[in-house]
Amino acid sequence: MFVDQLINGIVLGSIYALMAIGYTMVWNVLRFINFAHGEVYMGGAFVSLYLLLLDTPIWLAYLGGVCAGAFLGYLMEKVVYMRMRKAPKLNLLIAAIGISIVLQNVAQYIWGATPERLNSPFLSKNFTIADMEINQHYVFIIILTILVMIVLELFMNRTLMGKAVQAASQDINATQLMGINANKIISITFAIGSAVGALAGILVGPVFLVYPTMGVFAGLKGFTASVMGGMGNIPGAMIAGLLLGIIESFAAGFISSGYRDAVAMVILLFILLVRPQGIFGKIIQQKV
Amino acid sequence: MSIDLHNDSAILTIQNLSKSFGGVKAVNNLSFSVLQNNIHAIIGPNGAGKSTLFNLITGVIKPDMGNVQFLHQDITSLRPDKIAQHGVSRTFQNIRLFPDMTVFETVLIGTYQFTGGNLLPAFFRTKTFRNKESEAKERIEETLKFVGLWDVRNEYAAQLSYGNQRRVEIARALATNPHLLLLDEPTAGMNQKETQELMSLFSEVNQQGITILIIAHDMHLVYSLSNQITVINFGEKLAEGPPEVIQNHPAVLEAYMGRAETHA
Amino acid sequence: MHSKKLVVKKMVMFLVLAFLLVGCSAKNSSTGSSNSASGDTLRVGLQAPMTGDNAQYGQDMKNGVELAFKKINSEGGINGKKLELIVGDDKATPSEAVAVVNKMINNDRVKAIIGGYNSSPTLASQEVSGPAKVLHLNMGASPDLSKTKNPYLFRVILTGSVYVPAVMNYMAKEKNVKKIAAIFENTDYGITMYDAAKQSTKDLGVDFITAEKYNPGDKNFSAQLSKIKTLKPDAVMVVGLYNEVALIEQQAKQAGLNVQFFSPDDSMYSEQLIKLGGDAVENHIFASMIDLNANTPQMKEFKALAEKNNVPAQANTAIAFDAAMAIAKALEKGGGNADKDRDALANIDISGITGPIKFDKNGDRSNTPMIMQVQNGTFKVIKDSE
Amino acid sequence: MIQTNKTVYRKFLLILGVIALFFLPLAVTNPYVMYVINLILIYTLLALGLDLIVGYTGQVSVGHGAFFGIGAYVAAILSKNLGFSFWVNLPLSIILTALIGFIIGFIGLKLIEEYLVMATLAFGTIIWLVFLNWTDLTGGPMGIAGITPPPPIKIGTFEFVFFQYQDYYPLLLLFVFLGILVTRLIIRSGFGRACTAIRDDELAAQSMGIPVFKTKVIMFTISAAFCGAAGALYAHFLRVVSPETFTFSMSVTILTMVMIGGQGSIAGAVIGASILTVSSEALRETPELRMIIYGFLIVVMIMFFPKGIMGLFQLVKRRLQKRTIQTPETTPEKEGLSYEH
Repeated sequence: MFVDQLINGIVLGSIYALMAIGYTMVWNVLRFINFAHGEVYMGGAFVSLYLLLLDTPIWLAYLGGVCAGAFLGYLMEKVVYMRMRKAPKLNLLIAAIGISIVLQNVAQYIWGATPERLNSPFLSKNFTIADMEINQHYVFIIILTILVMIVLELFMNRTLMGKAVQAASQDINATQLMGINANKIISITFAIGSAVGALAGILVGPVFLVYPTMGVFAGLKGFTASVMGGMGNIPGAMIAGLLLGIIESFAAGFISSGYRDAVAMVILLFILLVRPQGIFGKIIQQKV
Repeated sequence: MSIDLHNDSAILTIQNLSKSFGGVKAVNNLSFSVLQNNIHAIIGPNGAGKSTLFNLITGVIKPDMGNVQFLHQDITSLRPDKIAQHGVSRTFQNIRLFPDMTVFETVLIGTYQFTGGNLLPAFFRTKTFRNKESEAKERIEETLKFVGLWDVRNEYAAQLSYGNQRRVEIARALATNPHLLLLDEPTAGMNQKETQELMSLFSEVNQQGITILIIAHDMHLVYSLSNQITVINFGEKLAEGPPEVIQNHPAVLEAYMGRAETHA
Repeated sequence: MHSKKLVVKKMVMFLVLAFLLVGCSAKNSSTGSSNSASGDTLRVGLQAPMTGDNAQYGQDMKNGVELAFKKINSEGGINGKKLELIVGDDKATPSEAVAVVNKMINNDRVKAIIGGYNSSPTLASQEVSGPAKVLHLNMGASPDLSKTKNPYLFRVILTGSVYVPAVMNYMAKEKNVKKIAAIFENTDYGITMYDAAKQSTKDLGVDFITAEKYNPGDKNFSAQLSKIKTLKPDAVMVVGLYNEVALIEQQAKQAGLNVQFFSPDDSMYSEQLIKLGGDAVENHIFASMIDLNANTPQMKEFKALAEKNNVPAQANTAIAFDAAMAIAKALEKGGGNADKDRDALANIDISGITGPIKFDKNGDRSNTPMIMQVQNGTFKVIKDSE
Repeated sequence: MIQTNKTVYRKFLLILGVIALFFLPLAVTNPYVMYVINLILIYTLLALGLDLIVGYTGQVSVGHGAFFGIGAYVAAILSKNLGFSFWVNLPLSIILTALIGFIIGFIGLKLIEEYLVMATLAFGTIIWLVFLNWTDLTGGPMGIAGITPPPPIKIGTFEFVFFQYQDYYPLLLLFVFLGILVTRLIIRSGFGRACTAIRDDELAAQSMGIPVFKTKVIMFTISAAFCGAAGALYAHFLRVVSPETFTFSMSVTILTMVMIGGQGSIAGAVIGASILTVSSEALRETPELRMIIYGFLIVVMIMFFPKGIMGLFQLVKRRLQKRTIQTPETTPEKEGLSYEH
């Protein structure tokens, strides 16, 4: 039971970590919470599902979903957020809530509310280690998450574009002065964050199904993880995501499964009040 | 308030005040006193920590070290609203008005501590409440006439001319019935005439027994208006004294005037 | 400051938006707000989940009722009046059910209501339809629906107190299970079905070793399943709808819990179960009141009709078809008078796709269920009804 | 100021209109229309409550659906388990919701902007999960049905029974008027002005001696109390409560009402509640379309008209006034801030 919950926790945690990256990256460049990030997660999964219905090879369908997610994030930014650069942050947040309602219901309008299962080549197979059985798809999720994290770290630290994104997170205006196109950096950030978010949705699709409101709680938990890790702190978000998944699984297993989702919310409240800079810390812009 | 206000006694005393932001020392071990009924000016180059000093005095930010005493009371750890209620009022470097309020309403906010607060009396419109309210109205009328805004009292404050917006801010600050008025670059961006008018307004305010602490860039204004000047640079006190002394202080000339001239 | 141009631009945009909203509202309300039914139509309401996790059921039921109405209307309607269907989405929740039944009764003036599918919404909404004297023929499984003392409430499916003993008997006698773990939906349906199952264990010599709950719409059952796994049961009873049954069995397989799964009733009898569950739902056993492969004339007629109208012939489609036929018969006999309609439905005796339709004094049918199993991705009868 | 004949005349008309509104059921025969009107009244109360904190104080909450739920569940539980009547449940609901509102406000209002939004969201979700999972008390997903209607009001031999929707209408209308009255009193008081000052410029307000945190918490508590009252009315009116009514989307719906009607305006709250309730009932058959429109409206409104319908009216009005009347004595009419009566 302990090991079972630990594995479940790590799998969930991987998903939360992937989601948290999107929140944290957008925060870095724009200092606001892209509330509609959960809908990118949903959108990516739906596009993959749709591509599979068209008999696309499974890997291509997955890739298509990731690209669609990236495009969705890019679109959100271009159509709405970019036109609101001078608006109060709160207005941006409300706009994001609006976008998320629109996307959820557009998905429901197109694909219906009935949950569908995304195919996975691994789902029906289990590894047997000693007395334990571990599903292959779970292993796939964990491996892919680690891979994404490594690639992201390399991108941020080893490429020019990554460095520009990092510079933008220090001070977007200064970046602009230095001749880097700030809008381009913001677009890239949205696209990358959203691609990772969409990947999370696609990975979850075979296990917890694909349906229009799937992004709501995943988004909340990804956000919780990003706050836990310290807003703007990418490695922090990854570790916090894993931690959150594990805590949640144990709480569900040993306390009550009905309050599973409440665990993350309580942690979120607690962190916001007690340590708003997150466990791993990063200075949060104060309003004076 | 009946506090013994001797002339020449310190109304505000700042001791060893320090504040740093992410390693940069905005205010560093600063000490000085503002005497009763003075017009005390703070000067210094841009980024010298003048506005930070005001924010520290009014409690908007808390110092890392040191303390602020107002009328012999330690106000360092008090909230800004408590400090305002003690009798310290201020204006802001970038005018901060309430965009949806008329001039009258804006100034009314300044009387909050005398009229506002309790909801229940307002609900039942008790006699004391109504008395207080009409008192406040009278005082606002007085203040608005004093600063010369009575005619525009029903216009939106944010839509007035720049000079008049400054006046609204000053009227609002005066409505809190302060002992000490902090003015953060009140004449910035104004023409000669407007500056002159404001200067005479400050003198009148001062004559009513209100001590003024003013940040200014306009040297002419500083020298002709104030009777005490503190010069700060890099958050530290560089010199202090009456205008005649500061005018010829070598360190000031070097650090401040020299740079000001090259910039000009 | 706003320039004049900007204000004009904003006004125009605002007007466009306003028209959009009003237009959409008007278009939709025009169908429903013309009050009492006009002379030549009779309105019947369908209370069912049309959106959300249970939307598939609502769609199936809608298809069934529409088929029946089409058939009746093409044969001349009842007493010269055409039947018209008013669909109300109860979202499988009690408060929406009350709201939507309210609307159907007061605004659309329906003569009868078919549905709801879920027990809790039906229990809540019958408190509105009862005092309004509107026939309410529901498809909830909870035994509590027999205890409402609402004379206008009838049930087209079998009650849980018939389903449960049948399947428990089978599991104990044929499958020789002794230790059963239960996982059920935390609603009237799940709780009362579990209670009924627990009562039947006394005579059968089986035991419930644990009872885990979940909320409708849950997707992650790993906590409950790993608890169950450590107790090593002979079988697991799942009380739930197809989404949950499919996910639970899928996740059980992933966790290495490979035992016999069964359900007390046919709430998961839907193609969607196979689609979502795949291999994981293979061998699932449940009690059912209908077999879509039955070789009866009624079933053949229904399937032909479904095929002609391009509608998937699902279990709930067939049951809703029967419900619609029964309601139509009652309305024909009662002639639109509330009490006469009720008496007509109470004394009805017709043979439908789901067998003879007769109601006892509680408004329940007394047919016996058969036992079915998922085999090679299809639903097979493994024990006929007695 | 001396009241002119015109304002006396206007006041008279207003009172007449208010009285006339009570007799609306005589004109409306369709019970369903009555039901929708009653819903509008309940939502108006919610929108008024949320507007106090969003529109007048500038603190956004997406957890007010939970306060609505607490009010409703308190009334439902008291009615069902203890057999209390509506008249006992209503004050208890208000007090308890206000108390929880105070606690949440006290914890959450220390946070700034989006952190407050996230905290209220977390709070709302937790409350919803409690409704859903505390089966013994709340009935879990089944909710609580069979809540008793308010007891008949007896005046001499005359008995007023709450049975049909039109019977509830005067009661609900009374509470809406009470809500409007309380709102007006609050926003016209020094306390209300202080809230507006906080909304417009927190730092300037605090520097003028306004205790910002305390003021916000008091307003948040009052705002929650409004939702508590609406909840108790809702429970006794619909006579069934279940958890999914009080999810995040309820909070968003109330917020949308405030945003579309126009923040910081009583008329805006009424307009917003009416438009959204009517459109949501009209779009009942296509709920996803309705939510798409909601979402779209939220985005467009916040992008282009952050002050909603009333803001637009005011913009036009201000322009018209500027053009026609040049006399300095005119006071721009503005909800909540006009000082002279």
